[in-house]
Amino acid sequence: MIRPLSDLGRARDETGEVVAVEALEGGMVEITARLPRLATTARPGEFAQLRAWAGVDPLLRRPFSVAWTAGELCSFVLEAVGAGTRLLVALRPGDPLQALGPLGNGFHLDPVPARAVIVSGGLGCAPFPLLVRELRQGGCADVTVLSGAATASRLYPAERFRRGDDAVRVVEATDDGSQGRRGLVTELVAGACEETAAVYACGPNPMLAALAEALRHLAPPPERAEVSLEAPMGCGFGTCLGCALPAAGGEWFLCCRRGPVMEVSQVDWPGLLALPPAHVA
Amino acid sequence: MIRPLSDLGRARDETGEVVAVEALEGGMVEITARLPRLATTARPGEFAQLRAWAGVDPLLRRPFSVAWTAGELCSFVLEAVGAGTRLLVALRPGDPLQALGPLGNGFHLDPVPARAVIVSGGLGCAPFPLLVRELRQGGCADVTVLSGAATASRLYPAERFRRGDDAVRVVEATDDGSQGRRGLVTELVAGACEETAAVYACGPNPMLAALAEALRHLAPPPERAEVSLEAPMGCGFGTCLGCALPAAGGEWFLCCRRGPVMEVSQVDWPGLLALPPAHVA
Amino acid sequence: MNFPDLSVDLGRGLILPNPVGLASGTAGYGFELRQLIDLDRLGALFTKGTTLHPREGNPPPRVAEVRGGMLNAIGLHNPGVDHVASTYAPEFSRWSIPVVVNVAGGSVEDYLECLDRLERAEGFAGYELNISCPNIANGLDFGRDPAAAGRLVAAARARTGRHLMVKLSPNVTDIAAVARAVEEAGADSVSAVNTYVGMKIHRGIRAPVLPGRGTGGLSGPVIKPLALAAVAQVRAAVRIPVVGVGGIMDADDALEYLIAGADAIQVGTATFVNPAAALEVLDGLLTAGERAGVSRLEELHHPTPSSSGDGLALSR
Amino acid sequence: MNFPDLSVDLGRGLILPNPVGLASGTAGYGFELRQLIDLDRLGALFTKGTTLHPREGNPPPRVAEVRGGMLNAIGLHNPGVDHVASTYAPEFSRWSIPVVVNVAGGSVEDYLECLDRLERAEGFAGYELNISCPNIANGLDFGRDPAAAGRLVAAARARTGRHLMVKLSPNVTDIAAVARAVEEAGADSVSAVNTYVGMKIHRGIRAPVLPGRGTGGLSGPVIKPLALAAVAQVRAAVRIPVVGVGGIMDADDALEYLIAGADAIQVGTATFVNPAAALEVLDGLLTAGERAGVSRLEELHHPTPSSSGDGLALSR
Ligand SMILES: Cc1cc2nc3c(=O)[nH]c(=O)nc-3n(C[C@H](O)[C@H](O)[C@H](O)COP(=O)(O)OP(=O)(O)OC[C@H]3O[C@@H](n4cnc5c(N)ncnc54)[C@H](O)[C@@H]3O)c2cc1C
Ligand SMILES: Cc1cc2nc3c(=O)[nH]c(=O)nc-3n(C[C@H](O)[C@H](O)[C@H](O)COP(=O)(O)OP(=O)(O)OC[C@H]3O[C@@H](n4cnc5c(N)ncnc54)[C@H](O)[C@@H]3O)c2cc1C
Ligand SMILES: Cc1cc2nc3c(=O)[nH]c(=O)nc-3n(C[C@H](O)[C@H](O)[C@H](O)COP(=O)(O)O)c2cc1C
Ligand SMILES: Cc1cc2nc3c(=O)[nH]c(=O)nc-3n(C[C@H](O)[C@H](O)[C@H](O)COP(=O)(O)O)c2cc1C
Ligand code: FES
Ligand code: FES
Repeated sequence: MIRPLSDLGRARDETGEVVAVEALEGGMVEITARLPRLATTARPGEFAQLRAWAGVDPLLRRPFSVAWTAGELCSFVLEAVGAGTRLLVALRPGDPLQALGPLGNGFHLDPVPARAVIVSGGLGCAPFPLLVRELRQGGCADVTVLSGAATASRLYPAERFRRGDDAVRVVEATDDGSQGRRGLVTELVAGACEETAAVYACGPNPMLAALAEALRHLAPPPERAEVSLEAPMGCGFGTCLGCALPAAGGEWFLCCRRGPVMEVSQVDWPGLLALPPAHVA
Repeated sequence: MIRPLSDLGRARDETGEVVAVEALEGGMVEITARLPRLATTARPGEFAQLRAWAGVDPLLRRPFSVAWTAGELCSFVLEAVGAGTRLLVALRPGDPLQALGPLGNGFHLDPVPARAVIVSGGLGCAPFPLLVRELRQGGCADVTVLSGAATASRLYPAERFRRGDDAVRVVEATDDGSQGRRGLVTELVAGACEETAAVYACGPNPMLAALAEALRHLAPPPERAEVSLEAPMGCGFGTCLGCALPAAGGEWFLCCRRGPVMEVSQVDWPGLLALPPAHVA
Repeated sequence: MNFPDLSVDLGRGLILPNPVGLASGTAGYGFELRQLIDLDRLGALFTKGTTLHPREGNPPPRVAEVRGGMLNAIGLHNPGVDHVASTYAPEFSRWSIPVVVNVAGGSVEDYLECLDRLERAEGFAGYELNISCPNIANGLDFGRDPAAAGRLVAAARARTGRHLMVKLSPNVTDIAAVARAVEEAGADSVSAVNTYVGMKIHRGIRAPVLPGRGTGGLSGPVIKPLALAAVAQVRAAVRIPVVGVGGIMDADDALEYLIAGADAIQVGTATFVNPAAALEVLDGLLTAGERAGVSRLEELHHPTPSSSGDGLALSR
Repeated sequence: MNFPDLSVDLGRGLILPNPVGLASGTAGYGFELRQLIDLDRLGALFTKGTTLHPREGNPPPRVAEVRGGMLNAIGLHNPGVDHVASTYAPEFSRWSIPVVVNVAGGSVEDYLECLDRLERAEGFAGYELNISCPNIANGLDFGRDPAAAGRLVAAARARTGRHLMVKLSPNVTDIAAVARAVEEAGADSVSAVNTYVGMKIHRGIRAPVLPGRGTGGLSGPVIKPLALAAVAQVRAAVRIPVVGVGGIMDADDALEYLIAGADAIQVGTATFVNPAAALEVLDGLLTAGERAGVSRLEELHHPTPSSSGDGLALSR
C-alpha cells in the first residue's frame, strides 16, 4: 500500500510569536508559539519548517515535528545539536518564529485502531503527545507508550506523553537502567505489541530497524506499523528532491512528501542503516 | 618630505569593554571603551581596527580614528552607514569591543605649532578632540576649529572639540545656514589661516580638495598642512596593500601606513576626486 | 499590464511578463509551489532537469548546508521526458506562467531525443539546455568544452523553433568562450550560472558529508559574487539575452544582476528558504520601479551617466 | 619539538615545523606581522607575489567586502625581485620561520629571470610559483592551461634545486589536469587555491565597486566549500604534497583541509581580521592533537576505519 504524497494544500508560511520556552531535563526544550494556522491544521506526525533568525547563516529552515497543539498554540520539542537548533532553543517569549507547515504525511489514523503501541527513542518523542491525544480522542481505548533513552535524564517525561490523560500507559527503558527497565526500548516491543492493531515509532534509525526486525517475529503482526524518519531537507515541500531515503524495492522516496511517516514494510532497512551519516552529532 | 611608515611597534590587539555609548544629535554616536593599551599609546590622527561581532558577516574589521582618551578609556565617534557601523552603534555598556591599534601615521606635532587651524567636515571631526588636547598640552596657544556640516544637527558639538578648554575657538558653518555661517567650511579657511603655522583637516574628499586649493592661494602658506584620508581597508597594518590612494607624482601610497594623515602637497587631488566611489552611502 | 512594465522579450517568442523566474531544480515542475504561492504572477518557471529516461537520482544524503549556501548532489532525479510531455505539459498550458523545460542528457542523442519528444507536446514556452549538471557522469562535458557545446546547440537548434536557452556551467576556465560558442550555434539566450563544485567535510567522521566523490553543487548567497562576475563576462561576450542566476535572495540581489548585465533572473535556493522569495523579489522590483517613477525595467538598472563619482569620500 | 609533532616534510628539503603557513599576499614579506605576532612559531611565510620589476599595483579601490569574504584587485603591488633578493632575503635568514618566495610573471622569461636573481640569494626556503594571479594581464594564462603550466614549471625546475611549489588557480575547468601537468614537470608540491574571480555591484552607482573590468579575487570563508573540493580533486590527481588554502579561519577549518587531503595549509584573509589567526589555528591543532593523544599530525585527520556510519540517525 503506497502512501499518497502529502497534501500541501494546508501548508502556509506563518510568522508567530513564541509564548513559552521550557527546558526539560537532559537538554530537551519545548517551544510553544502562537501559530493559529498551523495549530489548527496540523495532524500527528506532520512537521513544520522553522526559522527564527535573519541573514543567511544558517540558511535553510529546520524541520520539526508538531509535538502539541492547543487552540492557537503549537509546540515543538527539540534539543541544541547544531547551529539552527542552538538558535531555536535560545528563543525567548515574544520572539518571532516563522513556520511553514503543516508538511509531510502524518501517522495513519483512519480507522483509529482499538489498541496502539507507540515506541519512542530519545528525541523521537516529539510527534507523540499529539498522536496520543488524537488516538484517544478518536476512540482508541488502549494507548501504550514505550519510551526509551540512554539514561534517565534523556527520557521524555511520561507526563508529557499523557498530558493529563491518565489512561495512557507509559513504560520506560534506559540503556543504563537508571530509570525503568534496563535495556533497549525495542526489547519491550514483543511483550507490548500482542493483539495490537497499530504500532507507531520514532527514534534513531538503529532503534527503528530493530523495531522492524522485532515486528517481523510477531504473530500476528500489527495491522499497521509506521515509523517517522529523518533526512536532511532542503525545502520540506518536495521541490529540491534532497530528502531521498531508501525504499523497500530499491528506489528512493522523498522523506518530506512520501514521509516522514512510512510503513515499516516500505523502508529498505539495511539501506537506511548503511547510509553515510549526514547528521552525526 | 616623505612621511615615514607608521610605527607598528605600539599596535596591539586588545579586547576591551564598552563603558558608554552616547547618541549625539544627527545620528553621530560616541562610543567609549576600556582599552588601556590603546588609550595610553594612541596619538592624534591614529586609528584602530574595530570589531564587535562574531561570525564572518561583516568579515573585516572597520577603521576608526581615536577621538579621545582618558586614563584607560578610549572613545570613537561614528555613525551607522553600513553593516559594521550599525553593529557598533548598537553596542551597550558591558559589551566587548575588540581594537587593534594604534595604527597609521598620526598628525605631525613636532614641533608643536604656535597657531593651529583645524578644518572638520561632518564626521571628519573624529580625530580632532584628541588633536586639540595634544596641541594645547604641547603649548599651542591658539587653536581654532573650523567645523562644517550640511545642517545644524550634523555639526559635531563645539563643546566636544573643546572638552573643557575654553581657549579653543570653534567657528561653525552649515551649507543651509541653520547654524553658524552659511556656506562651506572651506570658505572660512582664507580668513582663519593667516599666520597659521599648521592646518589639520579631515572630512569628505571634495572638502579636502577645496581646502588644498584654498591653501594654494594663501601667502605665506602654512608651514604644515595635513589631511586625514580614508580608503577601504583590508587589514589596516600594511599587508593587504588594499588601501592605496593616489600620491602626488603619480604613484600610490598606503593609507593605513603612509597615512591616513598626509601632507596636502603629497596627495594627488584630481586623482583622489576621480576615484570610483567605493564608499558611496 | 503592470506599471512599471517589467516584461522582458528574450527572443523567438519567449516574452516573460516580468524578469523573475524560478530556477531549474528548485521548483520541480511547479505543482508543489502552485499550492504554496501564486505561481502565475512570476516571469517563468524553469523545470527540474529532465532526461530521456526517468532517473532515480543519487543516494542520500543529497543536500548539505554550508555557511551561506547549500551543496546538492540530487543526480537529476526526474520522471523522464515522456511523462513531462504527456502528463505535465497539458497542465502547463492551463497556467499563465511561462514554463521552460530544462533538458539534460549524457549524449547529443539524449538531448535530441528529448527535444523530439517534447516537440510533439504543447503547453510550454521553450527549452533550457542544461549542459552543466555537475552531478551525473559526463554531465559536465558539454558545458566544459566550447566546441562540444556548440555542436550540441547547433543540433538542438535544428530540431526546434521554440526558444532555446542554454544554461552555462561556471566550472570552466572561460565561460565567455562557451557563451560565444552557443550563441554562434543558434542559442536564443543563455542562463548563467549553474552550481559550483563544492565539498563539505564532516570532522566527526573525517570524511565528506556527501557520498561518492564527496562533491556537490554549491548554490545560495555564497555564490553571488562569483556568479555576478560570470554574468558580466557572459554579457560582454554575447549579444543574446542573458538570464542571471546564483544566490538571489531579494530584490536588491536581483537588481545587482540586472546592473551586471542580466536581462532576467532566476531565483533558486531562496525558494527553499522562503517559497514566496521569487514573488518578494518581483514585488521589490515593482516597488523600486514605482518609487523611481520609471516606466520600463531597463531604467531601473542602466548605468548612470558617469559611474565614477565623488571619490572615496567621508560622504556625510 | 612540540608534542604532538606537527612537522611536515614537503620534499626537497622544505620541512615545515608545523603545517600552518601564512598565505601569499596576506602577510607581505613578514615585516609588518613580525611586529604584531610571534611569527617564528608558524610553519611558513609565503611572501607577496614578487615580479621581475617593481609594480605599483592597480588603482583604488582595491578591496571590497562581500558576505563572508572579500574581493581584491591589488595587481601584484611589490618591490620587485632585486629588492627582495638583496634587502629582504638577508633578513629572512635571521628568522626561524621558513620563508617561501611567491613568484609571479607575465612570461616564462619573467619567471626564470626572477628565479635566477633569487638563486643568488640566501635566506629563504623555496619558491611558490604563482601561475594563477587573476589581477594582471595574462596572469591567468599559465594557470589556465595544463601544457603551458607544465612548460613553465619544467623550465623553472631546471633553474633551481630549491623546493618548487606551484600555486594553482581554481578558475579552471579541470584543476586536476593542471596539477598533474606541474607534477610531471617537476614541481615538488602544489598549493591550492588562489582566489576566485568575483564581482561586487554597487547599486547606488549602478556599477561594479572595483575599477577596470570590475572583477577581483574572492577570498575568505565564502570560498571554503569550493577550495575544499579543489584540494580533494588535486589530492586525488597527484602524489606530491598539497598545501590547502581558502577561507581557513580556525583550527576546525584547517582540520577539514587536512581531511580533504592537504598536507599543510595556509591562512590568508583571516590574518586581516585577526593578525594572530594563524597562531590560533596552530594552537588549536596542537590542542586537538594533545586531547586526542596522537603523536603525529596524520593521526588527527586520517580517515576513520569506516567512513560509513550509523545512518541518518536521530542520533541522541
Ligand atoms: C521530518 C523531521 C522532523 C524532525 N523533528 C524533530 C523534532 O521534533 N525535534 C528535534 O529535535 N529534531 C527533529 N528533527 C531533526 C532536526 O531537524 C535536526 O536536528 C535539525 O535540523 C538540526 O539542525 P542544526 O542546525 O541544529 O544542526 P546542523 O548544523 O544541521 O548539524 C547537525 C549535527 O551535525 C553536526 N555537524 C554539522 N556539520 C558538521 C561538520 N562539518 N563537522 C562536524 N560536525 C558537523 C552538528 O554539530 C550537529 O550535531 C526532525 C527532522 C526531520 C527531517
Ligand atoms: C583611517 C580611517 C579612519 C576612519 N575613522 C572614522 C571615524 O572616526 N568615524 C567614522 O564614522 N568613520 C571613520 N572611518 C570610516 C569608517 O571606517 C567606515 O564608515 C566604515 O568602515 C563603514 O563600515 P560599514 O560596515 O558600516 O559600511 P559598509 O558596509 O562598508 O558600507 C559603506 C557604505 O556603502 C554602502 N554600500 C556598501 N555596499 C553597497 C552595495 N552593494 N550597494 C549599495 N550600497 C552599498 C553602504 O550602505 C554604506 O553606506 C574611517 C576610515 C578610515 C580609513
Ligand atoms: C537542489 C538543486 C537542484 C538543481 N537542479 C538543477 C537542474 O536540474 N538543472 C539545472 O539546470 N540547474 C539545477 N540547479 C541549479 C539552479 O537552477 C541554479 O542554477 C543554482 O542553484 C544557482 O542559483 P541559486 O543560488 O539561486 O540556487 C539546481 C540547484 C539546486 C540547489
Ligand atoms: C589581498 C590579497 C592579496 C593576495 N595576493 C596574492 C599574491 O600575491 N600571490 C598569490 O599567490 N596569492 C595571493 N593571494 C591569494 C591568497 O594567497 C590565497 O590563495 C587566497 O586568498 C585564498 O585564501 P584565504 O581565503 O585564506 O584568503 C592574495 C589574497 C588576498 C586576499
Ligand atoms: S526536502 Fe526538498 S524535496 Fe524533500
Ligand atoms: S589596509 Fe591593508 S595595507 Fe592598508
